[in-house]
This record gives sequence, structure tokens and C-alpha cells, in this order.
Amino acid sequence: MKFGIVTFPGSNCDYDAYRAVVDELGAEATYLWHKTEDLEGVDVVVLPGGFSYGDYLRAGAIARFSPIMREVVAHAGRGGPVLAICNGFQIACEAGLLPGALVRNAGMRFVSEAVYLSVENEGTMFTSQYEKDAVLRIPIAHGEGRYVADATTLARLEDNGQVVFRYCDAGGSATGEANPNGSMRGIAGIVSAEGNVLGMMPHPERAVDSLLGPADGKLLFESLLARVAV
Amino acid sequence: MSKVAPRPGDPRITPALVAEHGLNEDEFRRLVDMLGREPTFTELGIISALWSEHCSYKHSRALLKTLPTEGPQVLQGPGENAGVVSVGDGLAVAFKIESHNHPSAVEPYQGAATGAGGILRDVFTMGARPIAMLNSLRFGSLDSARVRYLFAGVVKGIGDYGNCVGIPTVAGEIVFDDAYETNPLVNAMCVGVMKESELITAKAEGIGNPIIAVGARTGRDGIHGASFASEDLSEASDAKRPRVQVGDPFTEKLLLEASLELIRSGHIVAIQDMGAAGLTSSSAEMAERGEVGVTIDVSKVPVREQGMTPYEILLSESQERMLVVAKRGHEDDVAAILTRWDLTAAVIGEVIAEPVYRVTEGATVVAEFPGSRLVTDCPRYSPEARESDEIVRLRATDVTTIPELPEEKDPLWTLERMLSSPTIASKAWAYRQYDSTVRTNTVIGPGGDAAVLRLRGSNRAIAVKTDCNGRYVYLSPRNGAQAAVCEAARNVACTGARPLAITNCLNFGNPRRPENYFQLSEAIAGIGEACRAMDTPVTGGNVSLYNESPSGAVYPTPVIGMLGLIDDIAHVTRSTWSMDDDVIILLGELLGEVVGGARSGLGGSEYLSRIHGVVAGEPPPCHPVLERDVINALLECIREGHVHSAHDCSDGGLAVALAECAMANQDRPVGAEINLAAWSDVALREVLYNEAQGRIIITVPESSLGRVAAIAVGHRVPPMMIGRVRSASRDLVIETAPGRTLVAPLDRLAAAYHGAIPAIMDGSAESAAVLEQAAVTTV
Amino acid sequence: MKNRAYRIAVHIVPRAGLLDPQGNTITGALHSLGFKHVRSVHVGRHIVIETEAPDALQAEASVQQMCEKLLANPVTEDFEITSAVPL
Amino acid sequence: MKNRAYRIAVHIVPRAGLLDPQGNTITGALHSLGFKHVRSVHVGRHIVIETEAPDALQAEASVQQMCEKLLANPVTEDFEITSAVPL
Ligand SMILES: Nc1ncnc2c1ncn2[C@@H]1O[C@H](COP(=O)(O)OP(=O)(O)O)[C@@H](O)[C@H]1O
Ligand SMILES: [Mg+2]
Repeated sequence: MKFGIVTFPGSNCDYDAYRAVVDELGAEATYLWHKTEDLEGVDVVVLPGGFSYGDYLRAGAIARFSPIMREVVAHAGRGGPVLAICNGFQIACEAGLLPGALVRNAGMRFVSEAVYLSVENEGTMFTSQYEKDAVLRIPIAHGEGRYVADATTLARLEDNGQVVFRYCDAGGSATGEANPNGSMRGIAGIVSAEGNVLGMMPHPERAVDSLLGPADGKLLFESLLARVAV
Repeated sequence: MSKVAPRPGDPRITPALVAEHGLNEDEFRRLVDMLGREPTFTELGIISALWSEHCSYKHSRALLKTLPTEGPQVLQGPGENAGVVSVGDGLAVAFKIESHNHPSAVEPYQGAATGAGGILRDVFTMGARPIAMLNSLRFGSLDSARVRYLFAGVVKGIGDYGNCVGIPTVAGEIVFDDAYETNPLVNAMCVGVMKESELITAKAEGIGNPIIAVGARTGRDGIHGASFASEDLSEASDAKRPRVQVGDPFTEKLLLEASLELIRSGHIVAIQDMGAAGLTSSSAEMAERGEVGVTIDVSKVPVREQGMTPYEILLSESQERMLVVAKRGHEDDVAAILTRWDLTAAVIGEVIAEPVYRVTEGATVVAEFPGSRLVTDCPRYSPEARESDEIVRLRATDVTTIPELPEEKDPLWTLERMLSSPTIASKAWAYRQYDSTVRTNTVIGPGGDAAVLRLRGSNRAIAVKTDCNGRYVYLSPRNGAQAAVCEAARNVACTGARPLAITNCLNFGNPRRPENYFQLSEAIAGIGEACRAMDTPVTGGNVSLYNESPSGAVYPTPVIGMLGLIDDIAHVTRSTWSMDDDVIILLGELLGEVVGGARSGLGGSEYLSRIHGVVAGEPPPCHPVLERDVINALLECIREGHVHSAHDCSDGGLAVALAECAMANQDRPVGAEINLAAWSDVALREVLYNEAQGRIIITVPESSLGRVAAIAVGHRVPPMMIGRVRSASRDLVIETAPGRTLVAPLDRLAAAYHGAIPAIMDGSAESAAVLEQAAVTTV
Repeated sequence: MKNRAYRIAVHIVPRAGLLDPQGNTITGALHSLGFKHVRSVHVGRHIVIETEAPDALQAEASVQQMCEKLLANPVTEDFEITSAVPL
Repeated sequence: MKNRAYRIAVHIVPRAGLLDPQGNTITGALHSLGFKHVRSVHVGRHIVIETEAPDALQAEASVQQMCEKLLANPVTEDFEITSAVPL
């Protein structure tokens, strides 16, 4: 199985995602330059973190017009998995791959720290290897990570089990204090209605090597690998 | 030589104009003598920049020459954009620190951001990929609204820039003291890695090779920034506001990728950042290093604004620009790489055999210097050095006679007050705004004694930290500078790293005042002595003079950026306690080594400053050779696998260090029982808060005790067992005299330590102003 | 037909009803600076575009398109375009 | 004298001559989206303040002060205040 990691001009977690996939998962990965229109037959597309166009105007607003995004949207339309992390999540929302939007953190400041996440739906192709109600420790690093959507969208997300990760405390409770950016309902990650596009603000690719801290992100990648192995 | 005539419209060269350019009469005579004629306006601008303190080091060069710069590990010493040392396995580390004090005083957000940008470029132009940033900051007291604005703006500027480029900011220090009230210090350090074979220098070579301007277009920003950085901060600086430069981290990221690609491509021979004094200094320095001539045609430089004069183009400090010497015939390959990254490249000149530095505007020569003399004719000064009487008096103060405050009857009050001193308190308010984990190399990020970064493709890691206690240097410059080197070394050693080399940023006042020049020369002597003892050569650095404001010079602040090497990643050691029942050992003398009769008291301590508002006394004596012994003892214990945690004692002394070991890790506070009753004949405040150097707190399992003691003694270091970790306890309990204990609840210590800065900054109007003004995106 | 240059300002504001931390923070800061009479503050973007078009109407229409396509996020923002001013 | 409420909009823009990375990037994006006629884009902030004051003039004067003290960066930005509209 092959991961294609998109490099926008200001991407900077493309490298982290590549190393995670290749070094820690032992899977195959390739970088996809944003100006190309060829996904090179990859199975999973990763929209990585970073500041695609300096995040000028709005994070992700300009990147969604990159030539490669047409192909990414088509890939998603065919049911292909897309893992959109941080800036990737912002781009995915701007591109309409996921509902809602990510706006400036409620505290207005950039927040870099390790947070706790509860796995709210372990039935997705991204979370199948996690236990039910697992609590993960994963780094965040963003200034525009507050998830917002209208009431109807939120209700639909909740009803369909599309809320995959929620910010919580060490014990797994989604308290207001545990929410680092003011996201509505503490939402940290959602999947598309079809279940094949995951957007999340925390960085699972930074949590795969126990040398650097808890490796709680590893099972996310392993879930994807397990799916294709079936 | 060509004929150079004044350009129509240029101002006439008058004594007033010369003075405005910061040249004194003697310097102007040198210039006329070098040219054999009156300079043109453009030439005056060029020289004003090149002979500014910032570019020429005219007051410090002679002193800097005394520093040790060699060692088997050094691949590139001072003189290039950054120093480079070998770290084994074919890998090399490039690192450098630089100041951006004056720009940050005027416009904190952009000043700090462009400071970060500049130092990044210094590192990647060596061929190294930046992997970490550090920052060393000094501000006045947070009681002042202006200081809160500066602090909030600087932190946001550093964060926004580094975060966007994608380089983790992993360590630093922040000190608050009235001495920095209107003249904050903003020093940024960058660390990069490369294969040894990828090292490239900024030496113009190869007659006929094209000189190419790369990156952002040239605008009118920051013209005269270099000479601005060389003047006292005064009311007049306010009028110079349009000189601020605006950073563009997105373009920097493109430039970073494009430059590394260029360097690896083999199409270029040299690359250099256009930093202070922009095109002028970058081209002159490249020519000087290569001992060749250059000619630059300013009309070919891509500009941002219409009607820019040669003077403006040459002196612009627009950010995110590079100067490249390419191989002849490879211009198109260079352009192709830049186009891929949406950057522009323009051939603007050529390397020539004739030993001149020539600037043309189209066919007209607008400036020309005999190349070799541009640099050699630069004035050098060794002004008078004399210690100020006032400081001699301050140092001689007997601080033991200062009476205790009534509140100090409650020792917990004092400890909480110490921990909530903004200088000691947790800096998480700042570093939470810095992405510290991007690039996934950060083994220990901000919050540890030093940051640790793994080196991919190797089992090794590096440790980095900046340090300097300006108060010590103020009271005793030579000793204080030694202490700065030793503290930085101790900090990296506490993570398991062997100190390898340093970079330094010398922040001092106006060198023409004898008391300031005295401090500068003593401090440099102290750095040299400590580095020789520690075997850490100086690979580069930066001098920032004229750090003054109407209220006087800042504390002399020679910030040391230390690089350490961990040979085996398994040796990485953390500073906070974790294992129950571990024995707590103090390596080093609790009251300091007694050498020549002098023992460490409370002189120059944070205790005196914070509790009594006093800056006086003899600061703790630093003995670099003893420091090296302590470090060697620690490293041997770590390598043998005995050490579960190591934390150095510095600001705030033993009590603060113990409290940090217990509760700096907010996820997992751990209690302990400490017994200091053996020192009950010494005043308690001296026992708890003296800042004796050369002390490290370690924890080891019971089973290691004998071996650890033997190793320490083998290095002539006294190991003192002072307590036990009690992981189930919620208190730090210190027996201060037989039967007398200080019971410090961890949650109260944590509230003081972690809550102090947020309590001041969150919700402050200045903080809000920064967040609002600096909003790139506003929704 | 010959183009001429126009300047058009666009205001992009967060949709009413969305939590506005920036506005709230500034309101608080203004109060603490003594501007007690401030009731509320809302912050949006002020984008000034200089563009060429055959006439003011077409300039405005093209800016309208820019807003719809790029400048405003339809999920969270409303925008308003001021009249084109010939340069 | 009784206060009444006014709404005042403020526009804060980057000072001319300073690099405007955001404006440049958006210009580039608009060009690549086909809006080739765009000459330049500058991005500033649009701040809407509701405040109470005895009259419109005093409302404007107080907003002027807010800009100087808090809202605009005196080193890098210029601001302009629109007339107070009674609410
Ligand atoms: N400006 C800063 N940026 C990043 N990290 C910082 C900064 N200031 C302090 N830190 C981090 O906070 C911790 C405590 O710093 P410091 O008080 O200087 O430690 P020490 O007293 O051991 O030298 C260190 O991990 C340091 O790297
Ligand atoms: Mg330390």
C-alpha cells in the first residue's frame, strides 16, 4: 500500500508524515508536488500540516486551488482514503471535502502542546485498530483550529458518528478546559459522510515513535494498512 | 579604475551628511584617502553601512581574536555565516546566534520575526537544513505596560515566523529586569544539520561567474538598519520608524527549500544571505572572502517600488533575499530551480579579476572602491577601559547584613515568591506559542534543562541551550561571563550531552564609554577562559553594542549558545523526578567550592533582587575547571546508566531547583523528602537560595549509590545525599534544621510557578493589542 | 473597449452569531484602558483591491466573483463590496 | 448630558511602502484563478465599534484614541475612521 503525501509550497509536515509512514510503519510513501495532476497510483492521500500559502488570507483558502486538488477530490469521490491533518484539514474544509470550517483559536494564540483525544468512533477505516473509548495523547500545533459548523451540520455529524476525535482530559471527559481552541463540541477530527476522508487538527504523524513521547498516533496509520490488507 | 561622477539629484557631501551617516572626521578622511577623491553619495552610503559597528566589528574585533576557535570538532570557525562542527557519523551541525534588539524595541513583532528569519538564513546558506530554533530574551519588568507589549509582540513574532517556516523552537531563556526596560534583548539562534560533504561557504570564486539575486524583491525597507543597530536607542530612533522591515515567513520557507536544492545541485559556488546592509555587505563580504573583484549593476536588481536609487537598492534591508554566485553557463538551471519554488532570480553582476568593488547603474559607474581596502581600511578601535567605581562599590556590599522581611518568617512565602518571579517562573506562556515538535526530532523540548534533538540516520542526538545571567556579568564581568559558559554547559550536560562548542551574542552598551568597554573586554576574556577549560571552542557569534536607553546601558549580557553531543540516544536524561524512592544527590558543594577563601553567598542572587530589590554583592565565583569535573562526573554516571534525572542549580539556588524537579512537569508532580539539617548553622536563606555554581541535582536508584559516589569522588566532586523521591507524596518536605521542616504543598508551588506569567499577561490590554494588530488572519 | 483602473474595498466579516473571541478580547482591553462606553467590537477584514475593468460595474462584478471564489469563506463569513472608485 | 449609542467603523491598513506579504500572496492567487486584471491587493482590518457618547463628534474622538492606543500599530499601520452612525 502506498501513501501519497502532497507538498504544497508551504507544507512543512509533509516530511513528518513521510518519515512516519516509511520509518515507523515500514510502508511505501511518495511526495506529490502540488503543481502536478498525477496521484501516481497511491492508495492513501495525505494532506499534511504546514502553512500551505503562508496561511495568508485564511488557512487552506489558496491551497485548495492547487492543480493537484482536483485529483485529490476525484480520488475521494472514488472512495479513496484521504488523511487531512492540521493545515490539511483546513484545506479539506475549504475544498468542500469535509463540512464546516476552522477559524482562529478562541484564545487567539497559537497553541503547541500535547492534548488528550477520545476516540469517538472506532468503526472508521482510520480508527479500526483503536479500542472503544480509547484516550490518546497527541501533539497539536495550530493557530486556526477552532472547528465551527452550523447546527444542522453538527447534528448530522454527531448522528452519523462522523465525529471521530474529541478533545478530552486524561480521564476521557470532554470538558471545556480540555478544549484547547474552542472547537464546537470539542471536535478535534471528523470523517466525511462516506467515511473515507478524515480531517483532524492534532498530528498523529508526530506521535509514532516512543522516543519522542507517546506513540498513540501509530494505530491510525496501522488502521489504514489493515484495511487494505483485508 | 573607472571614472565615478556624482549622480544627478544626489545630495552634496557635506560634513552634516557625513555625520548623519555615522562617520567621524577621521573615518571620512580614511574614505577620501582610500578613494583618492571625494566619495559620491552612493559611496558614502556603502561605507556608512560597511563601517558601521554591526558590519565591521570595529570596537570588538581585536578582543574577539583572543577567543579559542579551534578543535578537532570544528569544521568551520568564525567568519562565515554560521559555525559548523562535526558530530560524528559523517554529520555536521551548523549553528549561530544573532541579535535583533533595536528593531524589536521599535516594533517587537516584526523585529523579532525578522530576527528569526535572518538567523535561519545564516544556517541554511551553509548547506545545513535548520532543525531547531532557540531564543534568548531580556525585558524590563512586566509591571510596565510597554514591556508587556514588547514581550507579547516579540513572542508572537518569533512564534509566527518559526511556526510558518516549520522549524521547531525548542529552548531559550527569558529574563525580566529593569535594566532592560526600554532596550530589550532579542537574540535568536538556529541549529541545522547536514552531511559533512554538503558544507558550502560564501566565498565568491571563479572569474566570470554570474552573481544572482534570489528571492524577494528589493523595497525601501530597513534602509540604514545596520547603522541604526549601531546607535543608542533614543527619542530620535522613534523618528526612524519607517526603517522597520516586515517578515514574510512563507517566502522564507520557499527560499529555504530552493537554497538547499541549489546547494545540492552543484550549479552554484557560493551563497550568502542579504542581511544587515543588504546587497552592499553581502556582495562585499563574498568578494573579500574570495579575494576577487565584483561588479554589480543595480538596474538589474528586481525592485518592489518605482524610482529606487542605487543608494536605496544597495542599502535596502528587505528580507528573504539571497545572493548567489553561480557557475558560468548554469544560469538557466539556477532559474529553473527557483521557478519551481515560485521565486525569481536575476543576474545582477559578475565576479571579476580586477580587484575592485564596482557598482553600476546600467553603463554608468556609480560607486567604485579598491576591493581589498574596503575591509582592510576599516577603522579599528580599542578605547579606554575602566571599571566604574559604582560597580566596585556595589560588589563590595556586604549583603549578609540586609535584614529579612517580616514575611520571610514563613519560609513557604519566600519560596512561593521566588517561584513566581517572572524570571524563574515557567515560560510555557511563551513557548506554548512555538511549535516545538514539527520535524519530529524533538526528544526534549522547551521545559527541560536543554533541548534534545535526535540526529536521523545516527544513534546520536544533540543538546542545545542558551544562557547568561546579566546580573553576574554586571557585578563582575569576567566571572559572570565564565558563569554563562558554565551554566550553558551544565544545562546540556544534564540531558546527557558532552559540551562541544559555543556560539555567542555579546549584548553590551556604548563601547566608547570606558566602563562599558571594560565590561566587554573582561567578558570576552572570561568566555575565552571558560571555553578553554571546557574544551568548547567558539565557532561564531554576533556583537550588539549601543544597547542603551536614556536610563543607561543594559546589563552586559554575553549570551552563550551551547551545543552538546549525546553519543547514544539511550543516555538522554530528563530534569524532573519520576521514580519513587530514588536517592537525591547533590553533585558539587552546597555552599560552593571554597577557592582562595571566597565562598558563594547571596551576592547577585535572584533572592536579593526578587525579595529585597537589591542588586549587589560578589556574585558566585565560577571555576571552569571545577565545573568541568562536575560535568564529567555527571556524564560518567549517566553513561553507566545510573541517573534517572539531572537538573542544574542556577537562578534561585537549590530550593528553586528542587521545586522545579518536583513540579515543573505538570502532568506528574512528584514529592520528596529533603534533609538539609547538616547546614543548620548557616542562615537558611543562604542554604536555600545561594547560587553557588557547579551544582547539579541528580536522582539515582539506591543500588547505584556506591558506584555514583565512587565516580564523583574520582572526579574530585563531593556527592552529597540530600533526600529521597516520594512519588505518592503531594509535598516537598525540606528538613531545614533538626526537628524543623518546611512543608511545601506541590499544588501551591505549581500555582506560583506555572501561574505567574499567565496571571500577568492573559487579559492584559497589551497582549490583546498584539493579538489584534499582528493578526494575519482576523476571523 | 479600453480598461481603466479602479479601487474597490471589500469588508469581510464573521457571520453574526459565531463566537467572536477577537471582538470580545478587544472590548475587554478597551474597557480596561478606560473606554468604558464601548458596547461591542467586531473585527473583520478590509481588503483593498486595485483592478482594471472596462467600467465600474464590471470591476465590481469581478470583485464580487473574487469574494465568492476566494476572499470570503461562505461557511463563516459575509462580505460587502464598496463602490468602485476610478484611479 | 445623556449618552447615546453610535456605530463607527475603522479601517486599518498596512502603511504604504512596507512589504505586504499577505496582499502579494493573494494577488498571486487571484491571478492564477484567472483574475488577471488585478493590480494589487492590500489586506487590513475592518473594525466595527459600538460605543456610547454624548454626540457623534465625541464618539469619533474616542474611537480615534482607541486606534492610537490599542487598535492600530503606530509603526506599521495607518487607520481611517468613518463617521459615527447613531443606533
Ligand atoms: N524564550 C524561550 N523559548 C523557548 N523555550 C524557553 C524560553 N525561555 C525558557 N525556555 C525554556 O524553559 C526552560 C527553563 O529555562 P531556564 O529558566 O533558562 O532554565 P535554566 O535555569 O535551567 O537555565 C528551558 O527548557 C528553556 O529552554
Ligand atoms: Mg537548567
